[in-house]
Amino acid sequence: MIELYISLALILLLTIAIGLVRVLRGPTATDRMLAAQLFGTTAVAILLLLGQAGGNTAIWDVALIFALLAAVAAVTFVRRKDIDTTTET
Amino acid sequence: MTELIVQQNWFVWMTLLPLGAAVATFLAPGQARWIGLTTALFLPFCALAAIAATVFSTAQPLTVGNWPTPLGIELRTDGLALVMLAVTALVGFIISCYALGYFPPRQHHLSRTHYFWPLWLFLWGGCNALFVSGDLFNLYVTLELVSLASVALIALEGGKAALAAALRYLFIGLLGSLAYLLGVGILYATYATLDITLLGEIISDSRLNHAAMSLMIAGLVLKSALFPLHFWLPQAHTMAPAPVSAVLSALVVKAAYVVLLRLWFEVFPALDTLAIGHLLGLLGCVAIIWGSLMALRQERLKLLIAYSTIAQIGYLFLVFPLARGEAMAGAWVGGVLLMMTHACGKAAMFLMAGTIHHTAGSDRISRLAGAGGPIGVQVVVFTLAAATIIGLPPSGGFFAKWLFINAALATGQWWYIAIILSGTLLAAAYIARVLGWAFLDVKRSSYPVIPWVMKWPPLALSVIALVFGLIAYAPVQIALIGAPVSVPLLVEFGP
Amino acid sequence: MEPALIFDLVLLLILIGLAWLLLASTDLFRAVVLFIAFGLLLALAWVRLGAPDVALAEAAIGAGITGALLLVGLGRLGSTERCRFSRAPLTFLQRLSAPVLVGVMIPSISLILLLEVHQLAGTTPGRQGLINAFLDVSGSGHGVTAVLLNFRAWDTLLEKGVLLLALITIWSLDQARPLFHQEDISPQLMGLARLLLPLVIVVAGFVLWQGDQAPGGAFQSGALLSAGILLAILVGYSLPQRWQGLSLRLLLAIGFGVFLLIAAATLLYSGYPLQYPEHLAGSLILLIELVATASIAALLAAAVVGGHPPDDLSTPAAKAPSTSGRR
Amino acid sequence: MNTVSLYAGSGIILFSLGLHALLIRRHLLRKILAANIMGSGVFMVFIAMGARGESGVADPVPQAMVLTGIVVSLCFTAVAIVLAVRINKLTGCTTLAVDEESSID
Amino acid sequence: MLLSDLITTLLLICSLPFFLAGTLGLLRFPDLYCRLHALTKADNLGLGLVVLALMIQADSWQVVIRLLLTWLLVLVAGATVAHLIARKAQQDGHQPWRR
Repeated sequence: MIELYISLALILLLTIAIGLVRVLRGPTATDRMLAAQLFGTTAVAILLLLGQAGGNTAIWDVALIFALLAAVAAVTFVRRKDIDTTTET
Repeated sequence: MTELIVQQNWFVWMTLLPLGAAVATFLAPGQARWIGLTTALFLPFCALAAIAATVFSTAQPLTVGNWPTPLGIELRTDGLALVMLAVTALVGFIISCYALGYFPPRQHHLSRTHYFWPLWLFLWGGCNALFVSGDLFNLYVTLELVSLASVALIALEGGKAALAAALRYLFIGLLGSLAYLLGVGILYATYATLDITLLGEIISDSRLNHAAMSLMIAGLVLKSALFPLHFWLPQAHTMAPAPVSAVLSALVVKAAYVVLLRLWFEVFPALDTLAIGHLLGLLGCVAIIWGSLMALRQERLKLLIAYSTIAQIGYLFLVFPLARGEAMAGAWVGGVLLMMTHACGKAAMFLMAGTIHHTAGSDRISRLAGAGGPIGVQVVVFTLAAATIIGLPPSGGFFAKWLFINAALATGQWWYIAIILSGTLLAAAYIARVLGWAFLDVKRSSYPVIPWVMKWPPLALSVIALVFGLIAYAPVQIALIGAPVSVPLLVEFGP
Repeated sequence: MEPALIFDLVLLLILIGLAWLLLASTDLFRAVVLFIAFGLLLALAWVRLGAPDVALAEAAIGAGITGALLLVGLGRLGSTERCRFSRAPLTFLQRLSAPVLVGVMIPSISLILLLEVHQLAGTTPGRQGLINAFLDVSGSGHGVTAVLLNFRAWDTLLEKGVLLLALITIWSLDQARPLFHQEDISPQLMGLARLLLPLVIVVAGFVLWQGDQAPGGAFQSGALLSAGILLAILVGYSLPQRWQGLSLRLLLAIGFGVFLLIAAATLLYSGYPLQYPEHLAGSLILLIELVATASIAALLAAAVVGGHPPDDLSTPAAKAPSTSGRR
Repeated sequence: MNTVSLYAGSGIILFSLGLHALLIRRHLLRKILAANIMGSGVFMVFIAMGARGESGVADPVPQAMVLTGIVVSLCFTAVAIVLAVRINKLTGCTTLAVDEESSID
Repeated sequence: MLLSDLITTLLLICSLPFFLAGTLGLLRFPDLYCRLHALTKADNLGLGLVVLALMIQADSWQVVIRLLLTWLLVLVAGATVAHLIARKAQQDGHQPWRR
């Protein structure tokens, strides 16, 4: 089972790597922020799997904190008026 | 009662008191001046008590929380720590007095006065914690405390150049301490201990340890502004308010150097350090010549003093190639002595430059023309402090250089003698240039009145720096308590 | 190869790639987003290395404070390298130093270190044994907490000082300006905040409480709380004016202050700073952790706000950390 | 090739990348990011070294040191950002190349 | 192999397409609003399945509650953030993609 968890975590990690392309490509700041949001969710899933694989529930606390704070960066982004969100770079 | 006083570990109080006072000044900004001055008044006595406790009884180094050393953090009361604590207390006290006048209570720049005291007390506490620390990681934390406080103090002036200098200093400090920290990590990985004494006993001569040592030394050299890495110093030291410049030049640069001395003589003596020692010595030589030449070219007094600091740092690094064999003790004592006298002399000079800036409105050297009359005290201060920096006979600077020359003769490295002598001549030249302007026969309009706290403290400091040579025996004896060098010295002491 | 090793390899490759990309990126917003992603993955690396304490801290900081700090900073700075002044021509030494440093020094240092560091894989096992031996008398059941608050408490004391010092520095530099516009807070956002804030407080309390036995502790809890405070600021809460004076300062300084007082008291009592009496060790550590959590939360949130509260209390209040997130 | 040296090596690479960028990048925020990357590299070396214990028990001392280090570097980051914003407000610059002559007196 | 292990394996494997779809959607969809759509739907279901799979392995109610809480938080945060970003994008004048 442990191999399964780790392999799945590995695949999720690879999806993050692929998702990075969106951060790089943009084209707008909003797209990049969106990708970061997806990474947060995926990282939570990876942490849950790693916690199950390692039998260490402290790792789930890390996942819980990620879940709690998943919105903070994005909300900061949305609430700041001075970040240019539309220009394509 | 006396027992209570003697039994106290005063050197620990010297860390706790300024930090506590910093918190107090933060909480009660209105009372900051009095809290700060009381602390500054109290600390020299703490230093005396700490020295007395070590000299007369047998004050042992202690570990925090009384845990055995690989586990706990050792706080040391060896000579180096004690003399640095004492010099810091003395210089700090005088700078605090001066700051009372420099940051007057009712100013429209209210915030400056409010923030100077907590920041300065944090810096003081951080320096004291650094001097007594015997643990590599703890040294990292104290270095960061000191450098963050310095950044804040440089930025206190508020102008754009000051802010840029502060930010540059922040990056430099971060870079230096991260390099240092990586070295600490590698050493911990090999030996699972951070204690300086234990590490010095078990360290072996391996390539990995050499890599760790190079990283740590590079980081600290950056922080103490040795020649090719000095580029941040002139801006940082001149853009700050005068008391801050004095603190930075006198104490902060020395903090990194003290760590370097501890590493070199207590952690890494088992390693083959010949090449690195010569490299540091070579850079020191270049720093002496280049710093003095640059000082000679400056139009502004503060910049001149800052470049003179770079040259003096060069002298400090001569310790590393010179301290070998039987000259070990001589060079080490010379380094410590130079550190102490330079702290006093340079602080006096920067304070004086601040007073001149305050009165003449500018610190351009040409504005000093004819200043010998109206602000005679300042010129006297400058002359006395300059005697120390040049290394004229009664001053401590003279003895330090004397010891260096002895060590150079003993180890047959005569070229260092040439460098020391030419550095001395150059120093005399740039000092003479300032004095030449000051004693020019020009009638000047009257200067504004200088508050006495800005007048007399620098004089006291420069007198201390000057007579240091006459009383050098006592501090040297204290510095040699528990020193990492054997003591067949003091034969050739005294010309 | 087993999947765990491949996982590590991929993780590290992504981390290094991210570092490279974000440092080379021309668009600064992209760099900041990449840095947030870097923080996420770094937390995964700490988990893989068996350091959940550090992972917790990284999660609380990386997901909350750093992102907000950088985004706010970026918003205020703007992302182009502009400068009104022409640069002074480089001196000879400066010209020389760049290629020497960048082209020769850095690669050679890293190469030497990389070649040497593999020797370390098998040597000394560390200090687990020693720490476990003393864990019973340390007043804490968790190794990292015991090291932080007892064996090496001197470091932690000074570190709390660095935190307070950083805040004083920030206050000395600037006056706080409103972080966000007050208008148009959408009801969904308010709802999210109303849901999250109590949960943040509960989880922070949980993290603090379990720090005695398991990964967690004052800093992680404080960082989490500060993210909560930030969220409260984001949805328009602000600190009432009458709290912005001494009470705010007290809250900011209490963590370091109490720690210092305990150090002084133990120094007077036993001659050793921070030598807790054995029967009191647990309670003293708990006390330090409690006040430190409160201070850290306030300090970090105030650091993001980035300036001292307005001196003149008659002007409309600038934003300062909200206490509403703390109760 | 084992996990520990893999992570330690990556830590050193991160350190060098950050060092390189800190020295040559000019935008202040980028310098700040570079310093953070450098710090992360150092911390990774620490944690990797702490993870070598037998039977998977990690050494708590490096973890405690890294926690302290993270706090310190966070402090420096916060101060650096405020300083950079201040400089930007006064000069309009986002780099350190402030002209130095104009502010001498 | 136990029945619970089998179910866990199945659920985990089922969750995979959702994550992949989320990532691919993020990459391939033509504009911001479509990407938003792909991301929220697929991703939350993916995480939901992972949580479900791990809940079957759980040995106490406490663990189940923690897992559920994590999932719910991600769900709520994801939904709110998606809403906020879409609103902001609309305000800032992002044009929806048209064929």
